[in-house]
Amino acid sequence: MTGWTREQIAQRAAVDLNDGMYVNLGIGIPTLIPDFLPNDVEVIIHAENGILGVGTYPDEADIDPDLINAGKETVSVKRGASFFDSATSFSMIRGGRMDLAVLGAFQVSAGGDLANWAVPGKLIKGMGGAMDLVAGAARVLVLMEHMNRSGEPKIVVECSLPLTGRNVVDRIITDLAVIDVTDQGLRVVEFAPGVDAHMLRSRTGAPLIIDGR
Amino acid sequence: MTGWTREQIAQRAAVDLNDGMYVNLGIGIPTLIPDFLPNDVEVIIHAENGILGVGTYPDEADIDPDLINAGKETVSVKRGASFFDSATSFSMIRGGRMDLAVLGAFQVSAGGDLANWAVPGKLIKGMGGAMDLVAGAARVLVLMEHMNRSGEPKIVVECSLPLTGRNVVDRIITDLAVIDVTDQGLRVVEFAPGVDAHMLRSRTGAPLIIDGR
Amino acid sequence: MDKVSSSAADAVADIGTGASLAVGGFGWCGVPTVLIEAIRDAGATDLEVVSNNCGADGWGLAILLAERRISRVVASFFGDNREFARQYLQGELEVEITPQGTLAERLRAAGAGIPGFFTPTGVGTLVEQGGLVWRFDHEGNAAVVSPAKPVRTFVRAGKAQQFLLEEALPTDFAIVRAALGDRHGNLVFHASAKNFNPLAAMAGRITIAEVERLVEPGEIDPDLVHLPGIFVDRIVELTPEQVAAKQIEKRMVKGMVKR
Amino acid sequence: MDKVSSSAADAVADIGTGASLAVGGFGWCGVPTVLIEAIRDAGATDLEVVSNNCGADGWGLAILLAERRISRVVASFFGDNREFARQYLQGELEVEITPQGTLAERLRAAGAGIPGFFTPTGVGTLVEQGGLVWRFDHEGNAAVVSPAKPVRTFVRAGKAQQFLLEEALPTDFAIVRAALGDRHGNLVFHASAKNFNPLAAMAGRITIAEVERLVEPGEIDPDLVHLPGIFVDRIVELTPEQVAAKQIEKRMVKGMVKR
Repeated sequence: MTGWTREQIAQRAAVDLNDGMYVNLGIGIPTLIPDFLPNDVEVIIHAENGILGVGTYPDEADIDPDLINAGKETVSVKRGASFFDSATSFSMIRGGRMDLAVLGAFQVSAGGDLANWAVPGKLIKGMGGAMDLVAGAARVLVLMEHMNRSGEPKIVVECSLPLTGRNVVDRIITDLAVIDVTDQGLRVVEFAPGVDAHMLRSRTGAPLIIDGR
Repeated sequence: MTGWTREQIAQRAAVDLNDGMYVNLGIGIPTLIPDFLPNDVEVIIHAENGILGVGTYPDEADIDPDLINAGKETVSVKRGASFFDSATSFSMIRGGRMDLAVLGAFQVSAGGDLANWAVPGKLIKGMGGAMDLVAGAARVLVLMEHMNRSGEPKIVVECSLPLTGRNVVDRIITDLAVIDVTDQGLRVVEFAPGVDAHMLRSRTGAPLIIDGR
Repeated sequence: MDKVSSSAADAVADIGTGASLAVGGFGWCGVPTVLIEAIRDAGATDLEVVSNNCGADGWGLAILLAERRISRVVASFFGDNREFARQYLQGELEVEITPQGTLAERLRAAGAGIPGFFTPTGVGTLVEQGGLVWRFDHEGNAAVVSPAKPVRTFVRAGKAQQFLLEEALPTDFAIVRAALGDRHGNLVFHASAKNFNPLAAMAGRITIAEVERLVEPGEIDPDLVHLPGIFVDRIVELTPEQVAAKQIEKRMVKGMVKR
Repeated sequence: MDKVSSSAADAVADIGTGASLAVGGFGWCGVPTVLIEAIRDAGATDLEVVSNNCGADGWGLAILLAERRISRVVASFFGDNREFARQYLQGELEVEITPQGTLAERLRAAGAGIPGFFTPTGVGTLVEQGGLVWRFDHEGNAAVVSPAKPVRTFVRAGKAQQFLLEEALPTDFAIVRAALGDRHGNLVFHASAKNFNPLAAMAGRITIAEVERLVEPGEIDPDLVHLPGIFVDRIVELTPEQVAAKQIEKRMVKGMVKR
């Protein structure tokens, strides 16, 4: 089999999380990351609706309608958690205290521009907290499929979709590779199993630096 | 005897306080006001260092080093009090929720300009919260002696001292009179005992409207 | 001092047609549903609503939307609400789409007497450049779009960086929900139901709070007050039935598969 | 996760000469005195300090002032501190005089990623126009004065009004004091000792808190946390003796005559 599954993408992303980090995990693949963290890595998960220290889904008996995550699902909290209002929550983000934001994307450009909130002609749902997260988090990690459903590359020279932020993405992990956004351009850090330079270049809409070239 | 004492100025000011008002009382004469409030008038006193519901000085046994007013004196709090940080405290002020600020002054101009924080040639102590209070409170009441120690009027056409705020004073209560700052100019609302129009005009450095003239 | 209203109907009676309204809540959590119902019953229309979401499926603000009582919304996310989408696309509803953190800060700024502030959020996007569709015409073309926002350079951590200017969002009224309140208007929130509630309360010229439990002044420790009573003008105590009616949008329990 | 430092000395060891420092406290209340003493003992000098006051009579920041370790101060009030006045007037100390509410908001803005905001405070005064003396020369003449601030008109309650632009005050370090803290850095303050502490903590790139009582994570109810641990990098637990050393600047009891 070629490439990584959704779970394997999350597993690879988990390697980038260090003990003591404050992280915000977007909806979709990012929410799978905690399942792949080693026991000795404790990260504090932020929910932008006002929680630090988000835990697992609750036991039936502990369900509280007042306690949901940013995806509007009931959750529990870990020891040492705190609750706060939305202005404080986004202060943490814009103020640079959030070590890492992990989100999905429609497109990422060679310069680290991110498009993940609107597709012209489709219904706009609103950007929620995505623009704040990418503008403020110390590091932005994008997890996504390498190509879209029409088979077009999602990594492009310039995004054609409305931007969420300009020059904000630090690293992209797809089903095919781990790619860093650097001042020199997109640098491939790691290939998924069965992927080689030729295949990756053919499925990517922007130049890639592989082995320094 | 001519005019009002410090206590009588405070007593006259107390008439302007209504039940349910949120008020900030500056250092000096304003702190005497609560002693003259009728029993059925409950006002909530704000201390800009982070208290709503300031009470009297505490009983000896209740003294708490962590509980002081903006004058740095130990205080008690009333039922229904709350504590908050300084940004929240000044949000209440600038946000227009503070019904009344009562403070002293060096000079007040005919246009309601206030000078009460700095005298050139004398040591500057800092403006503390005075500039925020006069810029933000819904109503600003100045309590002061009508003349300074050199016998010069403190109510003037234009302030010669550095301003605390421009066009911010609503009412002045001195030892000689109650004077409103209106769009038409300074209007005398009330004379202290033994004070007449001639005397008041001679001790005031700006035109006064008395009985409509 | 007693800010308690005799009923929700009384508390909202002066919210008239054309009023602007900041509303607390995130999704279905911490939403002042009883005050929203009272506003529906009172009949005001042409409302401008500032709220992160706009309810869904007959819950929260959706009941005002359903009756076409809202003419303009400022919100960050409304992907869960089909009737909202329909009204927006057919030009019946004007929508100012605002990033979530910017929305929170604009409400706080209104309450803090800060008319505008600079933020990095949205720089280089349509939020800065303008052109977000606020209103469609009946043919589905853009009729009103967002203006470009002023940009200013500040040096941050030694690096010149661009920020855009956002303006405060003061409203005529605010309606919020709290777990606990006293007669002075002091409020305490629970868990993630705090969300936009303190900020909406700050933004309202007149702020009305529905509380799940009402206590006498002095029963809340002054150190534990989340929102000082000065920001609250009226209090409505909920009945146990109203409190129990709280709903859950996405009920998840341990072991369920993440999506 | 354990942010507890082994000692105050350890916690401040990397605060070097030339560092900027946000310091909590108002008057003598809520001042991180033990961390201030540790900084004195560590020897850093040429410090820039952001603090509403600057201590007095050998208390708080006055002990750093006395040793001439502070070269610049941002403060709103220092009328009680004679040595401060002497250093300022003789050109030994630069002082940026800032309205108190503006100071609080500038610290919060730094922590909130807001590089600048507009405020009504100081419009039409020297704060707007510039010319406040920041530094005297040795003859007592103004050597450095404050610049004029940009002004912008906003419509507020239907009326055009002028506001001035204030910039955020981020610092290299912040030192604060809290009544209670846990190993994750969550803090709880008591009474008016809260004051500037949460704001200073937000402004610091590295924030150090001294706490009167240290507990394990989970012992503080998440609803009762005043400052979430994300804003705090290091915690120092005070000894009972250090807690008991708290002083009162103006001890007043019931019946005393007001001044």
